Amino acid sequence: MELPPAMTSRWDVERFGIGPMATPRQADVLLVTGYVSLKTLKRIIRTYEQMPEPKWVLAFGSCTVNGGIYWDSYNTITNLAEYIPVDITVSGCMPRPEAVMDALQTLMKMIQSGEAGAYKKYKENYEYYKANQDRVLKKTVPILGQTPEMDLEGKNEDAKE
Amino acid sequence: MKMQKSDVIKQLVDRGNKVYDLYENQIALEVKKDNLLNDLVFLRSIGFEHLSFITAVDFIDEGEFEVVYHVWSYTHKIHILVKVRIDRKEPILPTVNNLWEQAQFYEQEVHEFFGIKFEGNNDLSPLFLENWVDIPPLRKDFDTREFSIRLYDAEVDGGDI
Amino acid sequence: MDAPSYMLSKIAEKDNLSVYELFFGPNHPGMHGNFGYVLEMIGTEIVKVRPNAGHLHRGFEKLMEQKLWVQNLALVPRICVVDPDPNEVAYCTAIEKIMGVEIPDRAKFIRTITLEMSRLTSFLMGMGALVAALGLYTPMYIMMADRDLLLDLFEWLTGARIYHIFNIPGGVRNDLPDGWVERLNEVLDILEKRLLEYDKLVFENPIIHKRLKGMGYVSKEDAMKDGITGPNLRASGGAFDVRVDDPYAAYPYLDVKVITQDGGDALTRAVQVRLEFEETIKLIRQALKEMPEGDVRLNLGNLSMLKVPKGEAYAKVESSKGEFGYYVVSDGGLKPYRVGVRGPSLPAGLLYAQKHLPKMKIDDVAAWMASLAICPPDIDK
Amino acid sequence: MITVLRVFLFGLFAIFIGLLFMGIGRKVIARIQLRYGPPFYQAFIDVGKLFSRKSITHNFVMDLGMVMSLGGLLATMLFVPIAGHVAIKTSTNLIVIMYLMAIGYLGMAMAVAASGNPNATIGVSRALTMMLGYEVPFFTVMLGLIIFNGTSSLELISNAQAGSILNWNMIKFPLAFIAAEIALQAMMGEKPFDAMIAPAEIASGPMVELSGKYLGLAFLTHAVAIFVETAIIVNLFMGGASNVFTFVLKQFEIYLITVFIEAVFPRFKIEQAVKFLWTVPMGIAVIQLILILV
Amino acid sequence: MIELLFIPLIATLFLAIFIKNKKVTWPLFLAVNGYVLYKLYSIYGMWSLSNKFDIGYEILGAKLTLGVSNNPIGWYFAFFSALITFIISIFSLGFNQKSKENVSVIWMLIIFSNLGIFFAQDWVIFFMMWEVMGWTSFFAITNARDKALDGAKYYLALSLIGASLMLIAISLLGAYTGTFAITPSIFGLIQVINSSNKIGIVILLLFLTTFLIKSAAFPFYMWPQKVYAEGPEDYITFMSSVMIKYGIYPMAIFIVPVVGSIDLPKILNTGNILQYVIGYIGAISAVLGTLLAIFQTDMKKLFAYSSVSNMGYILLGFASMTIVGFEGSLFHVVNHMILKAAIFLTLAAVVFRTGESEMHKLGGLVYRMPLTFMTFLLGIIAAAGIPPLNGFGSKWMIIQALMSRKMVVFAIAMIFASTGAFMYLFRALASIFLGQLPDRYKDVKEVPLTMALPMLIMMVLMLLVGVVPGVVMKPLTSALKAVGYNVEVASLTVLEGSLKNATIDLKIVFYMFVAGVIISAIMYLFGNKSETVPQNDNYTGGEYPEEWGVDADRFNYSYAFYQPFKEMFDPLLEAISIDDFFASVGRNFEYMSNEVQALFKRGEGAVLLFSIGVLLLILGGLII
Repeated sequence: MELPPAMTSRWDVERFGIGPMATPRQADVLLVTGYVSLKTLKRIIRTYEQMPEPKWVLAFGSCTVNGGIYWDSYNTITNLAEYIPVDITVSGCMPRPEAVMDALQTLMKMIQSGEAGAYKKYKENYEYYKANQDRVLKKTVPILGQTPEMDLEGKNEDAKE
Repeated sequence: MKMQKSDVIKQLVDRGNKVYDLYENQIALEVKKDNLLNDLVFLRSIGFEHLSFITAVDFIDEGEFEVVYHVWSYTHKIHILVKVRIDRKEPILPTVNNLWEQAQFYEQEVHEFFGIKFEGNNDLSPLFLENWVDIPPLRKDFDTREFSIRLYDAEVDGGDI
Repeated sequence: MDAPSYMLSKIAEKDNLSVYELFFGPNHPGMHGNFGYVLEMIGTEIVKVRPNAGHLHRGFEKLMEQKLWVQNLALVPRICVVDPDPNEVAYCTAIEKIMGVEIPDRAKFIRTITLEMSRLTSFLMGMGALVAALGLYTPMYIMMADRDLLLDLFEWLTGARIYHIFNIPGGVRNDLPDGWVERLNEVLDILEKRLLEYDKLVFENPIIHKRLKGMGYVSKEDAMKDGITGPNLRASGGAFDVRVDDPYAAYPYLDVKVITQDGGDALTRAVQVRLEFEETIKLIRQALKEMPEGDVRLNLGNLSMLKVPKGEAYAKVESSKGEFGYYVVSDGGLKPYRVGVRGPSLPAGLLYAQKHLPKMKIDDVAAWMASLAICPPDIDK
Repeated sequence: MITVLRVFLFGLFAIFIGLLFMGIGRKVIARIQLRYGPPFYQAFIDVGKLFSRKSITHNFVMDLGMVMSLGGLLATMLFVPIAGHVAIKTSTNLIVIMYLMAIGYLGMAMAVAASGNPNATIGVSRALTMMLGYEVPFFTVMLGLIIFNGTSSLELISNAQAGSILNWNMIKFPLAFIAAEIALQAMMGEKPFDAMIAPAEIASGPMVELSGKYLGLAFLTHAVAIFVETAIIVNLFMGGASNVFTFVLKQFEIYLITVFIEAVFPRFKIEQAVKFLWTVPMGIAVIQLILILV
Repeated sequence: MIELLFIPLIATLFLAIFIKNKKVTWPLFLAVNGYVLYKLYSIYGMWSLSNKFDIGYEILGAKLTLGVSNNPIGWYFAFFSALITFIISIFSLGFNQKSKENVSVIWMLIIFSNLGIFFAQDWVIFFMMWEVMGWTSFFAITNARDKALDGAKYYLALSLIGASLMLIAISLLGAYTGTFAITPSIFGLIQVINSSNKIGIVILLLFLTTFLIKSAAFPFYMWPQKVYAEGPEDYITFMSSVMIKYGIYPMAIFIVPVVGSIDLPKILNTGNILQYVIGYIGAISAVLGTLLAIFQTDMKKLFAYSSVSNMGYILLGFASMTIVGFEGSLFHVVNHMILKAAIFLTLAAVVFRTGESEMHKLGGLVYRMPLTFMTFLLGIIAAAGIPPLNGFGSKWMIIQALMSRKMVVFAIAMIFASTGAFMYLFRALASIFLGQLPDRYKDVKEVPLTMALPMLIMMVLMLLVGVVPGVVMKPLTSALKAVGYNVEVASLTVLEGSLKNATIDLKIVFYMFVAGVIISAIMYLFGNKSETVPQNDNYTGGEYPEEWGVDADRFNYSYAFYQPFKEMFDPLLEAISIDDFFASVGRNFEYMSNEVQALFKRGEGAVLLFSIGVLLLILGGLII
């Protein structure tokens, strides 16, 4: 939510040559802004995999580091770095536009110095990331060990359709 | 034609319902499951045409769900909480989506989060969650902390404590 | 317009190959927030829409059951980020209703001022989103910058730009700082002047008129029946405003003018927002003038150990998008037993998507969303 | 050998000027929007970055199409006289220029349609519709000038305006100039005629699947297109120029007008755009044409 | 001279006899075709060749002389049409490899009547050959596909109207000018018209109508799409590239000289009414054909309308009544032959492999049929009139001519049509070859060699004529010179326009294009390497299409491609639809055509042999 101000007249990240792109194909940096619900995670992974290399991930807000205020929510993951490699994180909930700009500039410096190369990790440890992703996205048994007491048929109609 | 709150209460009491006068402009009405549709139709006919939303409360100690229909009258300027209690083991209610079209989505939501079924509603597919295999999350016996810790390796309070 | 669509859907029935699907969101430049519509299309015309909500579902209602009454104050503004203060006020009002306490008058006025400022920020964002959806970026950028003027004031007042957590059960956290009121007046002057520029750029622009006229028509009867509230309802002619009809905070003391129009289409809704923007500025001015001196909060003891008596209450407020309601059930403990949240966007975002989008062109989806001020987080919760 | 070198230099010059214009244009827009804006050389950085990235293609048509697209526009560029200079001595025929330009667009359209993304195809379908929209008024304007000058050679039309500023077609045929300006706005795909790339509607349309060097080539194509289109207008209406510097300056003036319009207009829907183009600029152009004929 | 016609006819007879044995017919067919082409090539320049047969009989006071002669414009048409027909027929042999029908007989007959039309010296032979061609077409269309009957009936109805009108016109011409020979009749008709005899105009209009019907110009633009929709693809390739020009040839040799020379009341100081009539018919055909092509969903229909539009260009060139426009039109005839043949061959290849001609059911075929794709690509670039391929030169000349005559309405119509052409051409490209490949076409293969070879030849021809237009323009200009027009023989690569300083060297255009592509290719190679991803890996807003039940078919935008644009034109198109009128005419002819069809069905071979025999007798008489 602080992203629009960061892009617009007051802070204007475009003066550093940073601009939003419409599709993952054109993007260098994936900004994960805030909490990531399971449904979103699934889309983030697809989006991330569609980006051409080299690519970087900027995790935005505390929620992507340890769950933040939503750490105990049943639908948000706690640590984004378990699922996709994160280059740089910005703490705060939500971080101020200055923090976003700072992070982007730090990322640019890191790219120049060659520090930021998390996308290589994704290739190398693909199994690890995939296992983590599948664990949360493709679960088939209840996590809390109880069987649902009522039939929940038709629950995933949309997904199967 | 604006009715006073007392008139409304009187009318409702005359129909044999329990009415609680909560606050200025707000009353609660307890109805029987079998009477639910009749009463809602009656309320609509006397001007309570705005359905704010439908929600449910899980009274686990009493073994009951309470489904609350929030209706508001533009003319009388009174908000009524229409409450209906149902057995937790057999949570079935008639659908009201032919009274209010948007009830479709509220019913889907309540079904998704509480497992309450609405008879006559053909589409109770999940609206928000994907691939959900545990018990409906808003029930009191679902422990979201435990769930989050087990599935997402969440640390208590984000590991701060 | 009806005949070709009808023919197209006939063809579609006969031959399903000619239908294709477009994924409008969740990751789409025209989508504000994380929301999706799966559009079945023929040509550039939509024939069927499948809403795809839930990307922002964080389980607020469950989380609130886990946390103390006052801890939840940190959660509630996050339900609708664009317009956070109504959440806080609604939640606090519900608690106050159950506790049966009346907050000091000055607190009411300060609440009102924050609410109306929040409304301004939300309107700016909403107008910005609408014009950006139509490709008009210049006013959008300027609106966002103007929004920052208000956010700075919020920061001064509360310490945070977005999540203020300023309204607490029993009043507000602190009194207005010195010089704040003067600055607010200056900002309001700036905004009023800017409004004339927006008029030139946006509301008098013939292309905007061409694009929005007749799009997404909602009749008064439908809006009332289907739970459309706020400016959208008033743009269709429904004279319903929670501030007047079920007043809270300091609204009983102020002259809230309910503006209604009877166009019911996207253009009317855009103009409605602009008119209410002006009205809101007037309202803040009036509140500033009539604000009494006095305490700004009740002493409710140690707030973190706040116990709310057994009971239930539904508190609704008029947010910038419509009726925002909190249904709070307390069992007398340290934590809420149940909190139900009524977001204003659900009827528009889900129901009216299915009513309006078919027969519409792909060109209009983003503008339609923005014109109905659909805010996905409060649908998903 | 010298010819080959000349051709390359002309091509690179067009790319350079086009990218420079794009960069300055972004800066100007930023200033209109009360922003600081990117540095004027940002477009060069962007293109450099895009070319250094890995890119994603769907099949060979994407490669073929993008190369064809830039190639077509560069070829067009070689026909446009720049301050009286042309890469190879040839007739600078307006019709040839208009047709050659089309191959660039066709290449681009082909490349993006090959990705198989409906968004891209919608964008292309809009772009082609728009093309029909602006070509007709623009050609009508050209027709007037061609009939007036009795030649379809851009160079001769440009030379005929030499001398004082009063000889400029811009002054002699103001209506034609206005019509051409509006058509140019559409030709450049700037607002209010940018329905083909509308990000909020079809996720930037044709660009949706372009990545890395493909996007870079698209950028360069756009840069050359800016150069060619402004150069045509300068030759048609502002009498060319005696030296390259003045010429580029005039081109920049034309580009600036489009940037100003771009900044304060929302976009038309495609059918509204075509209707507009076929009524307002077409009407103006026809009036001008009748005035010339009578 | 006469043997040029005689040999194909005899060959037809032999082919008909050995119809069951492809091992005999194919070599024979190829050999005779080779002979015809060689013979045509060798008689170039020998304009005095002719065979005349005076039967000493007078009809309506005019002496009936039958004869064939090597007239220059006829040669130009004959040579290129024979060449293209030959290439198409090779393709057709491959196309029909599996079917039992032996198409070589029909192709031979077509080649024969083709030559007959273009070398006819008088209207009687011309009419006979015209009719042979018409009936052969009907036979060829219905022979392969029963479904094609409706379209064929419609076509037959129109043909019969045309033929009757032409018969009347010929009779009147004979009666008023005293001759049936084509060239003398031109002067005769001019005299008749200039002597303020209304009948002269009537004759002219009757002829014009007949020719317009054949060339599918407005208002007779409906028949191609009806015929092409169901007709056999190989044969409609011939129809749309060669046969549609049969109306153009007599216009070029008869109507244009007459209209150009008569002295009618002038309008706008520049031309006469008839010139503008032809012009408006051309302009309307061009614009309407384009619009209708844009809105088609069937690829064959789309290109049928494209042909209508191209006929419009040719008429516009005639209407300009300048030598550049005339040259341009005749040049466009050959260009259109080549490019339309190329395009239709690829369409036939697509239908051959997929059995589908609705564009929205196709898609992504570039993955499976790259050669076909390349041919099609070059074809549409040529059809769009983009240099350096062949469609450009002729269009450019026509526009030049229109501009030099200040025919602004026609020029704008022409630009509208040729810009609109990008729309439908690209739409076909995108829908058939680009986009997502549906699962059911996963196993489609490239076409076999017999079909690939003609496509390759077509590609070469398009590029050759595009870069070196002289290969067509030289014979054309010398033919025109031989006929008596005041032209200079064109050089190999340079085209002359009619405006000041309007000379264009297509060689240089080609070099520049190559230069542009080289620079751009250097840029491309300069970039980092790319990675090929599967076709379904697309931007979908992050969604997984397969989870929403979206397969390749449901992720392809190709139906209702220009919907917003179409909605603008819907009221207009409804208003001008004259389809209904001709449909009712067609119904009236239905009974008759049923009879005719029954005739064919009962004894196809017998009728064929009978007609060949009659023709043999006539031609034999000519030789003796």
